[in-house]
Amino acid sequence: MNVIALPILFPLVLIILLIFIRSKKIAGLISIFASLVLLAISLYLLQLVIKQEVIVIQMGGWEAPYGISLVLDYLSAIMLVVSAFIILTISLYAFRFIKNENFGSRFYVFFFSITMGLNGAFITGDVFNLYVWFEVILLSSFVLITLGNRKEQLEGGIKYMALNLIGSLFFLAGLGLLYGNTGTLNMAHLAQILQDDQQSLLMNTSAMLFFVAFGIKAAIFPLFFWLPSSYHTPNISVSALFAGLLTKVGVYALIRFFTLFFVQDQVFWHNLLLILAGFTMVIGGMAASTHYETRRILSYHIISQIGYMIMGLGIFTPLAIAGSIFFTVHNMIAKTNTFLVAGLVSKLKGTYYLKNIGGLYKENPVLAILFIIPAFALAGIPPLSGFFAKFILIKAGIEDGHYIITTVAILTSLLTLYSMIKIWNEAFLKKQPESTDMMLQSKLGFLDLFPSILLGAASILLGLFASQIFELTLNAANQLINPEHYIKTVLHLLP
Amino acid sequence: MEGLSEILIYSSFLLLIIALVLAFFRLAKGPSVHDRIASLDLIASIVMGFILLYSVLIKNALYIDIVLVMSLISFVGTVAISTYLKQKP
Amino acid sequence: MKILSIPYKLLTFLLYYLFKVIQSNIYIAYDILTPKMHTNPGYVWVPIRINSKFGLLFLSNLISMTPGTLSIDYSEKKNALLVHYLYDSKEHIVLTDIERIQNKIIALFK
Amino acid sequence: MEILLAILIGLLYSAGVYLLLRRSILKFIIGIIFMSNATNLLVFLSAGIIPGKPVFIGQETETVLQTDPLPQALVLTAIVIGFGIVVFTLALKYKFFNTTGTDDLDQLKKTDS
Amino acid sequence: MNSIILQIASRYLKVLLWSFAVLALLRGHNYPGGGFIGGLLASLSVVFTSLSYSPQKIKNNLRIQPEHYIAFGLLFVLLSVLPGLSGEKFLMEGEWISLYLPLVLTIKLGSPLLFDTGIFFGVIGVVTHFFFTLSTKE
Amino acid sequence: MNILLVSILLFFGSVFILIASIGLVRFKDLYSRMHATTKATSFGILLLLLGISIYFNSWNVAIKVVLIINLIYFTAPLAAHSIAKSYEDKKDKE
Repeated sequence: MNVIALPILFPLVLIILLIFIRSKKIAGLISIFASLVLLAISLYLLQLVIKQEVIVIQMGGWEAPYGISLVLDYLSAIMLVVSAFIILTISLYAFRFIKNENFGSRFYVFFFSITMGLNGAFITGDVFNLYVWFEVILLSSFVLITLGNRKEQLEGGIKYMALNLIGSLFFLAGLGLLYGNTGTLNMAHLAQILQDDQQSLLMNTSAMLFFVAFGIKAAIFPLFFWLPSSYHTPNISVSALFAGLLTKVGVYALIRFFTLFFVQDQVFWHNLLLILAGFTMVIGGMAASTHYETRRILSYHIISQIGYMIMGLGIFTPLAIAGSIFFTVHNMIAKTNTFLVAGLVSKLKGTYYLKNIGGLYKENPVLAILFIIPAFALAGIPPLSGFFAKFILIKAGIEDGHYIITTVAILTSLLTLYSMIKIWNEAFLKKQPESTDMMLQSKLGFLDLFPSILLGAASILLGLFASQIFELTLNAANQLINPEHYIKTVLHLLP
Repeated sequence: MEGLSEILIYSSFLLLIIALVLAFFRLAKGPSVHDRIASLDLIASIVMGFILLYSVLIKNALYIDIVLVMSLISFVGTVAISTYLKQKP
Repeated sequence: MKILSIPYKLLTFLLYYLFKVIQSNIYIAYDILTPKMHTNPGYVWVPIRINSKFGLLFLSNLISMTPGTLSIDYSEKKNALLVHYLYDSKEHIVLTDIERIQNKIIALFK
Repeated sequence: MEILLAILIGLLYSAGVYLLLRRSILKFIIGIIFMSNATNLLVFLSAGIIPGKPVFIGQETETVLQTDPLPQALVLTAIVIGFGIVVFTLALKYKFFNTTGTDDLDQLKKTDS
Repeated sequence: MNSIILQIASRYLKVLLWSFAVLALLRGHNYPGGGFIGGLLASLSVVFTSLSYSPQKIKNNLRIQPEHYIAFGLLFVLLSVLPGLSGEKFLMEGEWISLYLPLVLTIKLGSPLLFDTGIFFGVIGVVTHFFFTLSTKE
Repeated sequence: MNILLVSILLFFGSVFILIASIGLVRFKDLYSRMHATTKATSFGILLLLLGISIYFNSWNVAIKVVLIINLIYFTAPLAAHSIAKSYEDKKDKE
């Protein structure tokens, strides 16, 4: 059973190994190989979960409410697999493109420490342990965002630091109140206690503190300002990593907390979540359509897409939660892909400003196709993954009678389509502006395009095998909505 | 006999509190930064005295280790701050 | 015989140190607690005859702990310690006092 | 004792928030330190305080009513993490000051808009 | 600070601080102390030495780089986890060997001590790394 | 009798720390203040530690007490020296 700790232990081994390796090339090769192994481990774990539903180990042999427990259920396993896949593609991408930077093999060390933090956050079953993993992610992302020491990076790093530190303080305060009220921090035990507990004011305070903390991490509507002003500063591989994985951890924690144990005051919380989801979608989409820098447009898009995931949580039917998980999976893949393609475009043209780019369709049609797959997936064009994700969410919204948010979601997808078409028009169809004709790198090899091809193939496959994936996410959603089995397995109450 | 010693111990707490107030006075007033460092050093010693007296009061020798570490840390801190002051013009 | 003499020397030295410490404390307590100030501070360079580095450290610490003197700086060029004194005594009294301590330390490290 | 500590926590939070609203980055970091100390105290207080014996497993085995030791362990971890984060932010601020020569949060406009 | 007296003192204080650090590490399981405090004390010795000479000089003459200290620390943490992985045991369950030193103190060696040692080295690495980045120029 | 001796030692230790504090406030210049703080404080702590070691009356405590006394008498003059030296250098620069 101890095998479920491997997603944490394996990156730890890699960190130790990579500290001693100076050569970028060797470090890159090791990281590619290691992320393949990580993907294999995650797939094996998903297989195990499909067989056994919930797997638990107790750290140090202490029984559940007292010790830290690591729990693997459907949601965790799905997130593990997707994040391992994204880590594989980014390490492929970084192997090609990080060699010109001045920061040596340091990138890979923190890359794997962020991986360790993510995997730890996905499989832990203890609130304080989740806090620790969040801080691991936070510290390594600080280092990654300022790696290279350029001026804008330091500035973006300070902005990123400021709000995220306050977020983790909120997390810690909420945790203190939660412990003071219930006397336990094990998630399953908390769920058991809070199920039959009457609604008290302090409980809502604690839930609100957690909501603000995770909201900052996930960049929900009033708390998202750190994201667009910091995500476009670092190296594009780091940006892609953050865009694909970091905000989703916040979403994961929100889903976990608000389905497992903050379920008493459903009317208030679900209305709040729906309203904020609507605002997040609309404002992110509108801000994205006003900008002309690719990374900035994509950063605002992240915010806009977070709204959909929160919307699924707000509707709170099995179908909606399944849609939310599906959307998260699709979004992680497509979002990373758009960032990677933007990086490739800037490799060709030397800039991210759309006004200075043009004529890429004629120069490099393969790149154009690679861009159009995730862009249409994000906008929700039928055969691709985004369509099914949005379709499930909208269907769940209509079934449950939330017409306003459904309308907003549909309108926002038009906004997304508009800004994607804007990028397409400006970068690919328009003629190259005369003034800024600087060709840095005229050709992209197959290896440069390979990570995007992988991700694009994944988007298409998600669309083609949508029914199987949907079944998986529906299982996860059912497990989340009816957590009795989870609670009993963790607390050893099963016969 | 017991009463007298108890009075003595409690009054030594009082003395230390007065000493703390005086040291804070110098910390606030101190014309130069070096005066402030000296008073901080003294405050560390006063706190060490508090810990020792408290360990007598609750009859537990566990707190002596804290004094051991604290004397070291206050020393290195003093040296660090004075070094820093020397670097800055 | 030599081995036996070291602990003896160390013991006498420690007693001397303790005596100096108590003496200096009484001086300073008297000075602080009486309303009238007797202080009239000044500086003096004290030449050093000790070769060993540990002896130098010892001497500087001891000077700081004896009544009315505080070692401030060591200059390699002059091979001398800058000593600050508190009382209105003649400089040569401070010098002879420190000279006595130096002799003791030299005897200890022989 | 609990009330005293609660008042202290409130004071620390208000001082921290005040410092967060200043323009200097260094003051911002000091504000973060204040708030993280207040939060640590809050977690520490969440188990209540039972004065008397410190929570150490010693030779004496009689069961006395002790304060719940778990929040203290949590606070210990949180302090360590906070220490690392504060050190990192200070290093970041130092580097930022070296490259730009400014300590003013209002000057940080390059990455916005 | 170019004080020769402090430089002489740092040589003796180094020995003292390292021995205290190891002592704090060893007694840390049941008494106040442990890896974090021991690591802080040990890094204090590096800090004090480099303050009394000059940080730049000490940084150039370091035998083990701070990052390698961190790596060693993580390695020890990993080693403390491994005994649980092998058999039927739970992850990170303590394995104990009692060791009676001829002195008064008896030391119980176990995998939690290994974990503590990992924290010890990690803290040394982190503190010295940040100290040198803050006190030296590139 | 024992406890009385202990409390007297503790009392006088605090008195010496208080004296150091008064000296810090009363003296006119930095060096004089340093005289007060180094000597009186370390002596005060010495008396407190002596009281503690008599009170607990065990080897374990006595060893620690001897260690702390040595440490304080080793470090207090050095701390004073470092403050005084940095002050001196600063004065020279001006």
